[in-house]
Amino acid sequence: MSHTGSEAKQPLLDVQGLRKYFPVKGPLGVLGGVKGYVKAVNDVSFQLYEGETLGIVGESGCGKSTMGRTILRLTEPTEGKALYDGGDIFQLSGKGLRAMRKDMQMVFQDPFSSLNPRKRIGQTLEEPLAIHAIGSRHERTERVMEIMHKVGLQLDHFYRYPHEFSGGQRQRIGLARALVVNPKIVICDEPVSALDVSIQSQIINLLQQLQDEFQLTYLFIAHDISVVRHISDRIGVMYLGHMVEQAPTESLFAQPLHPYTQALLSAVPIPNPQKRRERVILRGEIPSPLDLPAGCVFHTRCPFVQDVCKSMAPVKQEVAPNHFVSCHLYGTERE
Amino acid sequence: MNIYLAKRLFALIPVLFVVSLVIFLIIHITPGDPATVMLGESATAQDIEALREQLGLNLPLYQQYTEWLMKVFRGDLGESYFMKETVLQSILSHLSPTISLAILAQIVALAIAIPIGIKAAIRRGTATDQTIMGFSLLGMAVPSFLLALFLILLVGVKLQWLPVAGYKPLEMGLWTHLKYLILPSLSLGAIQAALITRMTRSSMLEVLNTNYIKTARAKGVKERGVIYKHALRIAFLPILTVIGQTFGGLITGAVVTESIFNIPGIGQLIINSVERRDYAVIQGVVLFVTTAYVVINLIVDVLYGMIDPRVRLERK
Amino acid sequence: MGALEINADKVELSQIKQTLKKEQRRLFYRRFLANKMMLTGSLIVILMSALAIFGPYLVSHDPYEMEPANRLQPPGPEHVLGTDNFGRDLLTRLIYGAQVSIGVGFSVTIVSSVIGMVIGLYASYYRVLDQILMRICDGLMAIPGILLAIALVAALGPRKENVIIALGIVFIPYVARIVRSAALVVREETYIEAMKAQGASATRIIWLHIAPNTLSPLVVQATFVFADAIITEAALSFLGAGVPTPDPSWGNILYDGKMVIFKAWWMTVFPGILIILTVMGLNFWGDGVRDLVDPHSNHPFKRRKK
Amino acid sequence: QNEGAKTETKTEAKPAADAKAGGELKVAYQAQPQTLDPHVTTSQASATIGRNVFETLVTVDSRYQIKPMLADSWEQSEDGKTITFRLRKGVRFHNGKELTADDVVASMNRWITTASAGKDHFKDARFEAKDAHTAVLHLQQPTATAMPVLAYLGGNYPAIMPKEIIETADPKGVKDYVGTGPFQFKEWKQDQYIHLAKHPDYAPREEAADGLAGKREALVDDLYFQFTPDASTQVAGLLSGEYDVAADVSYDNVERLETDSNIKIEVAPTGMLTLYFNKKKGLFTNAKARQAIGAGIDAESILIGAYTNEKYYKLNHSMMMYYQLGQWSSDAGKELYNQNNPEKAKQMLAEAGYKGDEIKIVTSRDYEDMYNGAVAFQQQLEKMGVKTKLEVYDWPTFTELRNDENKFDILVITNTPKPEPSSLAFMRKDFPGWTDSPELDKLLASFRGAANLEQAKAVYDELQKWFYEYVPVVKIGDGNSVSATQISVKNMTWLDGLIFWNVSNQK
Amino acid sequence: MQHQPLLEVKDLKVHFFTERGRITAVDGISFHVEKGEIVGVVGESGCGKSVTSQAILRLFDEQHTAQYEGEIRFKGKDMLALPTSAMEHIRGNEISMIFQDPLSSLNPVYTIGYQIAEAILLHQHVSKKEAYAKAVDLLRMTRIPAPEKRVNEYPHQLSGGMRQRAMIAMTLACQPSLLIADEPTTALDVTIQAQILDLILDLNATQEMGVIFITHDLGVVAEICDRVVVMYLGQIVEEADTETLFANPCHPYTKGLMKSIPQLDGDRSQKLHVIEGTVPTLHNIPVGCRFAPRCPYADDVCREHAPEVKAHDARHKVRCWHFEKIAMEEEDRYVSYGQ
Ligand SMILES: Nc1ncnc2c1ncn2[C@@H]1O[C@H](COP(=O)(O)OP(=O)(O)OP(=O)(O)O)[C@@H](O)[C@H]1O
Ligand SMILES: Nc1ncnc2c1ncn2[C@@H]1O[C@H](COP(=O)(O)OP(=O)(O)OP(=O)(O)O)[C@@H](O)[C@H]1O
Ligand SMILES: [Mg+2]
Ligand SMILES: [Mg+2]
Repeated sequence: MSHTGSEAKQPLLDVQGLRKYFPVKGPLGVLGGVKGYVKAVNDVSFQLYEGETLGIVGESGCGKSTMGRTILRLTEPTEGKALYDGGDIFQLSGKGLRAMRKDMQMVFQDPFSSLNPRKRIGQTLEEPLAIHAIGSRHERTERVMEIMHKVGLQLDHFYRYPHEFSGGQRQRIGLARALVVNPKIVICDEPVSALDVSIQSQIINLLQQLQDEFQLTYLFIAHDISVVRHISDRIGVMYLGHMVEQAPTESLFAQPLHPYTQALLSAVPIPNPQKRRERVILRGEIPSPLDLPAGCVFHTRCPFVQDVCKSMAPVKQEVAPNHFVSCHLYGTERE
Repeated sequence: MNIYLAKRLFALIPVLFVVSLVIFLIIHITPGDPATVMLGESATAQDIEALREQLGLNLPLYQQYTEWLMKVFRGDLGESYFMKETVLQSILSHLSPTISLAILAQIVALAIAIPIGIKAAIRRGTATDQTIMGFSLLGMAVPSFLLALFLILLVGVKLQWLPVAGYKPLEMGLWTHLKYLILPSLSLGAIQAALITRMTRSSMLEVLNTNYIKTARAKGVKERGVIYKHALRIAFLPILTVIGQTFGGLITGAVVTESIFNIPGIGQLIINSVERRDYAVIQGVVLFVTTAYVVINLIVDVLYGMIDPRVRLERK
Repeated sequence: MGALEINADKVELSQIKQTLKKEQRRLFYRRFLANKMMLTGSLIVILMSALAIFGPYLVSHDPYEMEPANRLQPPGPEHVLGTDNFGRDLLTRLIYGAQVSIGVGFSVTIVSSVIGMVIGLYASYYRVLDQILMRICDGLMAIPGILLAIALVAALGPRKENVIIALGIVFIPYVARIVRSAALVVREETYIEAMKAQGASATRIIWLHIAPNTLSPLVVQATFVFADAIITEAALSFLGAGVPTPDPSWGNILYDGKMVIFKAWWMTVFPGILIILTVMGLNFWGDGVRDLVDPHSNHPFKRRKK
Repeated sequence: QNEGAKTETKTEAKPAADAKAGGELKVAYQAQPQTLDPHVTTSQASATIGRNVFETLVTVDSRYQIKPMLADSWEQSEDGKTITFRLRKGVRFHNGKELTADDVVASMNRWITTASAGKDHFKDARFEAKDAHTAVLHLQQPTATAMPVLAYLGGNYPAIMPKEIIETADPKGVKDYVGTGPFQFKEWKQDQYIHLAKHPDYAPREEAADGLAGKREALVDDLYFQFTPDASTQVAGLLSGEYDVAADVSYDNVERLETDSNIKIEVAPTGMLTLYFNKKKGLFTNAKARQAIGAGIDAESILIGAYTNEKYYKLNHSMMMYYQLGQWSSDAGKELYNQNNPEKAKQMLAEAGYKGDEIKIVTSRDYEDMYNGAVAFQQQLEKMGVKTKLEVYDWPTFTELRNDENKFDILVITNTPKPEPSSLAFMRKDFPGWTDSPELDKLLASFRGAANLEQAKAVYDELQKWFYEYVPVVKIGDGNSVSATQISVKNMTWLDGLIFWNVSNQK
Repeated sequence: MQHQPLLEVKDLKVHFFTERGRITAVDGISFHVEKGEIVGVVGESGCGKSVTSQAILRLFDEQHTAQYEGEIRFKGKDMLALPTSAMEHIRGNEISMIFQDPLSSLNPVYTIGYQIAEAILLHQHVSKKEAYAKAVDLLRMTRIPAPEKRVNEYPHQLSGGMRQRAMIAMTLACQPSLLIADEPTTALDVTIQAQILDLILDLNATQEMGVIFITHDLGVVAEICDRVVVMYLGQIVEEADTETLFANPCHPYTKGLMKSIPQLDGDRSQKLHVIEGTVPTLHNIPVGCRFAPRCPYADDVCREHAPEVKAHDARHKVRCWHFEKIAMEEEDRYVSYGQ
């Protein structure tokens, strides 16, 4: 969990200017052309360093999952680069893509729906090995058992079906599936939000333990800020497809810069009745991702909105070391 | 809305093309042709050959097909080989019995099915429910032609309450018209009714389990209101789909019933035309029927949108 | 770590597997037996199949042997269910007819299920293919099934095999539709995405992951096809285009029965009862299967989402 | 042998005065014809319906004597090569126009060139108008069969229509049905009914009605032929009073009808059940094999299979129907008919070189008697040790397949009655089965070439002998069809089809 | 004089008939709500929170699915004994309910205006027009922008937050004296959640409305509730004032729950506290204490004998054999974030 001096290091994954637009079709379908675009991810850049956890927070629908899925090429990006291991992931195909997928795995939000209900757990876990043709049958079984043991599943679970497990156990299976091929990067897309509080902590501890053990790098997507804070070294805050702020965890909490981040942090309820915080209540409606407002996307709800916000999109800038924000409030003058 | 309709109708074109080609090929590889039928029982091979020549049935298949297709594009379905009318006239004259029958059968089905389906859903698990479901299973298992025979024997021949067969157009009076259609629509409608009863029940049960029904109850809506106002409207959606499909089926395929009750509808026209190898009519009718099928389902979709705003065709 | 440990567990594992399997089986039987519909349905279907398979060994008459002098005898000691319009023993013909009718139903189901499944699966996976295949299916569905069957039988010639092919073609689009719509849902499931994220090929995803999940709607649909095929064959025979004589099928016995309906009730009533019973049995069975595979009847209330 | 015809076809000519005129008659008829124009179709249905509208030059009475209709008289020249017809005067078409020789010439010349019957018997013959009311038929050679064929009112009959209608006809038939008959064409609702109405200006002949000849009078105002393809529907409709007449009741339903006191049953000859051999290809190119089949079959039991009850068939060895025996009788070959000797058949088949190959029997299901007869016949063939396969098709397929020598060995067909032996289908070279016998050619030449029918009859014995030697077909027997009417329907008779004039409905 | 709480639930049991037999989803619950009081109900998923709340309105089908036992007294009347018509009068009028999932709880085929107006028309004698006008007012009150436009929209046309607010507007239509809010904010973002909580607090203050607030977010509880009921597997395991509960959780489950939540100001280098094991299903409820299989304090007594609810003090009840011991423990945890 070293998150200092990362500038010196070469990033493991370098995402630059990622955009993902979903075309919205007109009433004539393919024939009628495209009516507009849902700009799910809009010019997002970040780096991921080996062994660290980058947390991504943001409200529902702001493009967190789409970002994760695009990096894994589960949907094709509209624009941008993702440099990994000397190559651009978005240019890969065939063999290269497969090899990349061995290194980069995903843990899904809903532990139940991400497991094939008709496959025994053993089969599900062996499948990635079969796909990448790793080991003999026998070896695969051994490998799977080893990993099951690691994530705290019993061996007799090998022959069970997903529905015979509790939510927490299912998420362990999802984790095991991601880890079975020895990946370098694991993208966790809200891995605990479907779980109960008492189970959630089990999984988070497990994630941290495995990270230590295998030197894993996590891209940890969630909307629960306290969870993200607990696990992440750095945090990126997303709003409507944009990465509005990005900073080391401590720095972000100590000094949230973007008005949205401020509102977000202040709105998180604290389980302490004696402690009331001044909440920043946001007014105004969330714009539809189909037609984003001009200028800063947050200006419709921003308590500090200025004229410039309505016409000009802010640029990402490093306000403090490693603390980036896109907001006119911190504008060093531009032309 | 209009664009949507246009799109749906546009999508009809490839379907019609496929259908016409399939049917064209099938009927042309079928032995026998219009000439054999037109000339009567003891015609000789030469006569048949000669007539074939005259009717253009000796041309290569692709040529016959393209010629036919060109004509259709010009809106001309051609002329029946067997009957002294154009294909369009044949279709129109055979259409009204079919439509009357379909509508009546559908009414019979709905009038029976929806109330008892709802009853079964409300009383689920009770003897009432089981009886209704038992009957509906039976209804689905009885082939309509068996039911038709039974009705003819019982109501027509034995009791002589209703005529056993035939068709009288509406111009001859509503009752005369209906009298001839009651038995056929019963035998057709029974299966529909069975199907719709089951649909109603299950879809009603599903809806009754939803949260918004709980919301309605929590608001204090009376039970009747909950069922008829809140539940039925949504429960009706899958039923509507079934109605669309079966009604389309009724228009196109009451073949057996029409044949038993001797109703000169589209089904009869198709069967007879196959028997007469009346190529022009078969192709024309199949085109028509396909269009009708698609249009009916389109209407159903529009209705669907009217009932359920979530699928409304255009948002703006 | 743990390699030794795991090896020690190996023996145990196969035991666990055994007991688990046993337990699964026991659970299945329990649910099966608790499922009265399924039980009744299975009973009827098994009975009918037994009739078709073993029946011919039990009867003493020849299904083709005619005795014109004995035509249309009512049920009696010599001919338990009476004789038909050629003086053939009706019971015998019904039993042999079971073979034909159920055979046709079964073959049609297999043909249409297999082809329909392939079409449905691939259509659901590839957009362009979907457009093409579904337009064809639309077309086939728009043509009244019975007409299509009649035309096909007329074109191919009146043979049992052709009746099967014709009915198979009629039912393919229905199966394809069901499989496709189930597959479209499955395709969007996260576990399919998970498979893609693992780098699985399309073939692998389609056959190992999507296909098994479309099986239960497919099985339910297949029972309907089975039932429908029996009825449609009967209707075809009823219109004179079904399984050709002198081979008996329930449908063509009915067809002959219709001709003599005013004289020999037994020729309509008995095959009619058999058809109704079989179709009902199959319907029961289909409903039962649906209950059996329905995850909601397993957990009677919905899972909590998100 | 003549009683058959007498008893079955009731020809008592009831004075029309007895009958209450008016009302309507609804006839349930199984098949809808393509056209009522008999020049272009051989369909029996077309004839039965159409001959109420169209009339012919001459016709026959119940004893098959040729009688005048539109022609008052006719005479044949010495050399037998011309026949001169004098037309009745004052006959009007339904369109009001008076019948003239021009109409006759136009109609008859079209018939001669398009109808099979015309082409067969009147090769290169021409009609000519001599004056307004005289038409002359010029024949290439004397034709004994000319008059019987012209007088025949079954399928393909020589109907007389107005010239201008003939001129606008196309291969599918005339565009309008205008005739001179007692009923005029009103409406044809496809697949529902044909509506004929009394022709008010019809001028009947003076002679008493007899068979198809004599006085014709429309006693009902409206005559409906309702098409009811389904046999049980016909019966049910009759029982429930929906129809007045069911033209062709299926045999097994008769019993039920007989129990109903409101219903009368009529039996009339329909045709002969016949086995046609493929003489171009296969086993039955050998006459021995054909004879073997003749020797082996039990006609009676096939007939029972086909017609269900002895009331509805007649064993008859003659080529002609039983009701025609008055004119055409011969005992030749009687001993070879209905031998019922499977052993002999087996032996003969062996001699003919039968090796156990599959014999393909083809028939159509559209006709109950053909189909049922074929099923019964197949059973008997099996008994003769022949391996068989029965193929049953719908009529159009059947008519196509039967023209292909590779598609069958034996056809089971009901032959429609013909006015004279040389019209029988199995005598034709081009009809399926393809009879090709030099002996027959000779016989036919002398039969048809005879100056008149009386002389031709002398050849009949030899023809019949040839029939049993060459065995172009095996005749199984004559069949009847059953029609049923409400008792209110009076004076329904039959001759080559039901006759609807002079019929009243006393409802 | 006897004090009569707004709502008093006494030994409520709810049984369901399922394929695998009868299950008891709520097993002997007793609690009360005073006028103008916000009572929080917390517990893991599936512990019976929603069932309890819906049982209060008798929303389960008593013929087929469910069976109630015990007493639910609302303003003194036992609602379980009331005829359906009387219940229909209470529902929506005196007791209103916000359901867990706003999308599935609004009828998709009617406009929200219609649905709100319906609630008004059912219980008040006003014209349709007035009802609609009132619906607009209510929507405005819940701070939906452009309410005149929104009344005519269908649920699917609204965002999650707006739907939830529409739902709230509907429940407030008749100014109920008791509001049951079943996880009204789970589906929402924290920023929107904050708005909703504000609204409920506001109404509670202005209209003296009693509120049962169901959630499993302890943070929310801490922010708005006066009193808290903690449930585990169909039973109440602890009940106390919010302050007391957070200051001194006595039941091991409550304790564990609080500890396992990552704190916004907690020490990130520490591992999170974990409650081992999983919640048993209703089909195999452990004998003895239901929490015993997961409880670090459990001993043989716990595993064999089910504990009763005991009063720790006047405002603090616990269902545990060892609560006294646990309460005595040095409370390191609370201190650590009390700061
Ligand atoms: N396949 C798609 N087609 C069109 N739009 C899509 C598609 N997938 C996602 N979107 C849209 O893109 C936007 C971002 O979605 P995404 O799922 O990435 O959000 P998220 O931040 O992960 O939200 P959540 O927290 O709810 O998971 C949303 O507006 C969504 O509607
Ligand atoms: N209609 C029903 N039939 C049978 N069992 C039910 C029914 N409704 C709920 N249950 C069961 O009752 C138990 C309690 O469910 P409930 O919905 O009250 O949980 P909850 O505490 O609201 O959980 P969540 O936080 O997930 O909403 C669960 O085990 C559930 O499965
Ligand atoms: Mg997401
Ligand atoms: Mg709940």
